[in-house]
Amino acid sequence: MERRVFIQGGAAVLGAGMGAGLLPQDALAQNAPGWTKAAFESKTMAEAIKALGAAPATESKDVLLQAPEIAENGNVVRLSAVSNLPGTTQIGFVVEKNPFPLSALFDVPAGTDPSFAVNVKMGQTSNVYALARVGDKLFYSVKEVKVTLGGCGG
Amino acid sequence: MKPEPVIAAVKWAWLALLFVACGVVAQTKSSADAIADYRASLQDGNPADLNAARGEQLWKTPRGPKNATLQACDMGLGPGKVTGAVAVLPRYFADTGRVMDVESRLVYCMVTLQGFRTEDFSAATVFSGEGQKASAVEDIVAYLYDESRDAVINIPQQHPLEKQAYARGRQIFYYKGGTHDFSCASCHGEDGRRIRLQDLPNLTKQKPAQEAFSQWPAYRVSQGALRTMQWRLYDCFRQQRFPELQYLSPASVDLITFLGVNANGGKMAAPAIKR
Amino acid sequence: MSDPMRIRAQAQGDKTTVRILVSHEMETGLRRDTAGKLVPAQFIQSISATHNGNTVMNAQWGTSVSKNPFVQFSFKGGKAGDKVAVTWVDNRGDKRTDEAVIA
Amino acid sequence: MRKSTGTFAKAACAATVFIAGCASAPSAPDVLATLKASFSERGIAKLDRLDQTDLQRICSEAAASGRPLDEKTRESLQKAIYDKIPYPADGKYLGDWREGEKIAQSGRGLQFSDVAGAPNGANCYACHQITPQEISYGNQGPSLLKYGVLRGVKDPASPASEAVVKYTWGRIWNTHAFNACNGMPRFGDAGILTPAQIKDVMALLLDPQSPVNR
Repeated sequence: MERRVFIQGGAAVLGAGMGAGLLPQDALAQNAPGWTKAAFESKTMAEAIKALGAAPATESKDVLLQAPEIAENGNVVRLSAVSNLPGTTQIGFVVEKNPFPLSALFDVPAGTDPSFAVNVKMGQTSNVYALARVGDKLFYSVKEVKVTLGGCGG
Repeated sequence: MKPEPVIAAVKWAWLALLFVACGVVAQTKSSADAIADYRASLQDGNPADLNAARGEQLWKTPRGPKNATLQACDMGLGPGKVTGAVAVLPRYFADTGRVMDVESRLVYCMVTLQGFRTEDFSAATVFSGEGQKASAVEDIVAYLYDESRDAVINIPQQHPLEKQAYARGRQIFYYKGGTHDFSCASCHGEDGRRIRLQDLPNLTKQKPAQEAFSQWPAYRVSQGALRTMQWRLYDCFRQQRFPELQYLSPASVDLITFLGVNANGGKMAAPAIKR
Repeated sequence: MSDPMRIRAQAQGDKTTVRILVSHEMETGLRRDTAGKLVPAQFIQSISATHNGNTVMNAQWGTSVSKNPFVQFSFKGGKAGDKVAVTWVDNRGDKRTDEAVIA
Repeated sequence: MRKSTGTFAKAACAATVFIAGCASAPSAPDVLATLKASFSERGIAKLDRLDQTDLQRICSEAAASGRPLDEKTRESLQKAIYDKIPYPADGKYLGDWREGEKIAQSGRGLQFSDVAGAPNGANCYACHQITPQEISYGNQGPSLLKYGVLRGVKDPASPASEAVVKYTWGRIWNTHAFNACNGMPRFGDAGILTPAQIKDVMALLLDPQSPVNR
């Protein structure tokens, strides 16, 4: 009954694009302000990092990634990352073999811990990276997550 | 009977077998641990909470041709009493003269109180498809179970129809049919069995039956949706290669009764989150 | 119309941990419907949280964040009774804001 | 659905009489009537799938009673089934293990949600460990890792391998010839796999080049 702890409220505001069912689908796409399209539409991790304006990432023990060794299903995989590097301004999550590897990018505002958890989709077994940005440098930690077939199949 | 041909049991062959067997055990154990970690990681943040929140609104909002709420619905503990109600269903209801499971009773209330038609409720309309919003029944079911967390399962066996439902449910459980000769018992009648990496509860035993019964409905991450107990049976029979199980059918209520009685004494923990 | 988020914010010492569950399909644009037609992408691209008007979380998401997204973060300075507001915006311009009181 | 009926009628009747004697209410017709009232035909899955073959009935009753078949009934059942196993006329038992692996991975086919005519899978991994590469395997059936190697098969076409090869074919075709009422589907007898598909699965298990044996 944790549900009750939640507060409901706040107005749902529908964007201007809605109700425009007559428009071709592409016309509905209107990327959110500040969304780094080039990075999120990159097909490789290297391209995504370039699009973020950073130098190629280096591995660091100060970036900690928590990810399951085996995912029973690829639709939901819980990833969490912590950066112990001073001056970390962003934390990112990358699934190398996804069609678009960059999954999520969190800013670290002053007073917020450089520590985030998020659920991501994985199309297949892949390396997963946690990225931490310090200045224009990126540091990473990597883990393989095996995505398995489950259940009766079909 | 033709026994399997036996090869000469030379020492190296046994050693090889032993080696392979040990490898298998080690592999399975670490996979099982890893899967347990995966499941544990999902427990915080179950999207079924979103269903339960919507379900609570649906329960309390006037709907249907009669523009009524469900707050007068008697799930078995009296009108409007929902806390703990799902833990004692299926049971016999005098007003309908039959044994009803949670979903049968909810639909009965939606029909009698709100004026929906019985034929509006079928597998096609109740079980949401990929990319579709959850149905009202799915959301309300999530709410009802959420209100009964930690309630002790106590499915009654007093009324003759309750006893018949259990006995028939048991026979259906063992009933092999279809192209693959499967029965429920093919997968759920023995201890320690898995399909792929998923443990198959032995539903004839109390503890595994309690675990299974207490954790449905559940948010299925593989489906991206909340799934009800009726759906669980429906999709088991699909994979069993049977024809299509009708929503709220007598066989479904019989089976849920069989499972529920086997699970008596357990504690409700639904909606859960599963693969 | 979108459904409310479920936001839990809990203060312990000077740290507030926030857990958010969002009701959203997160359509990738790569999925086909039963008729074999591609379902157009619709996914949250931006999500942010404020506490007393200060931004405490600001993220960009791609299509591979799970359906009904979950996110957890923590910040310093919140106390019981304070409000945390969360806003998301998707690629179609749909958006939603919900609030929670720190427990 | 293809059914094997009548081939072991005598044994079937004996078992049925024995079990019916100790069956308790509700009666079997009650159960069948309930099932017929509870399922609808859909797509390729018609209501006749609820009508049990003799073997299905015997095995269901044995499982429900908790009493395994008595030795004599079992022996005669198995012999009747064994004698009906058809072997490939061309004497060729092995196809392509790569195709066999695909069949072993696929759980599709014969469900009401499946399209008629599409190739069926065998879903071997649901119940068996097979190749070392696939870690997601079930344990309903025994591990088949090194299946050919452990049975001494160096050349599946050689006379020395014939017994193992024929046994494996029969086991896939109709498993009840060897262990009546076990849980494996009758892949050949029930028409789940085509003979060509069974040859591919045979290759997965027995071809020395298959990852199962390497």
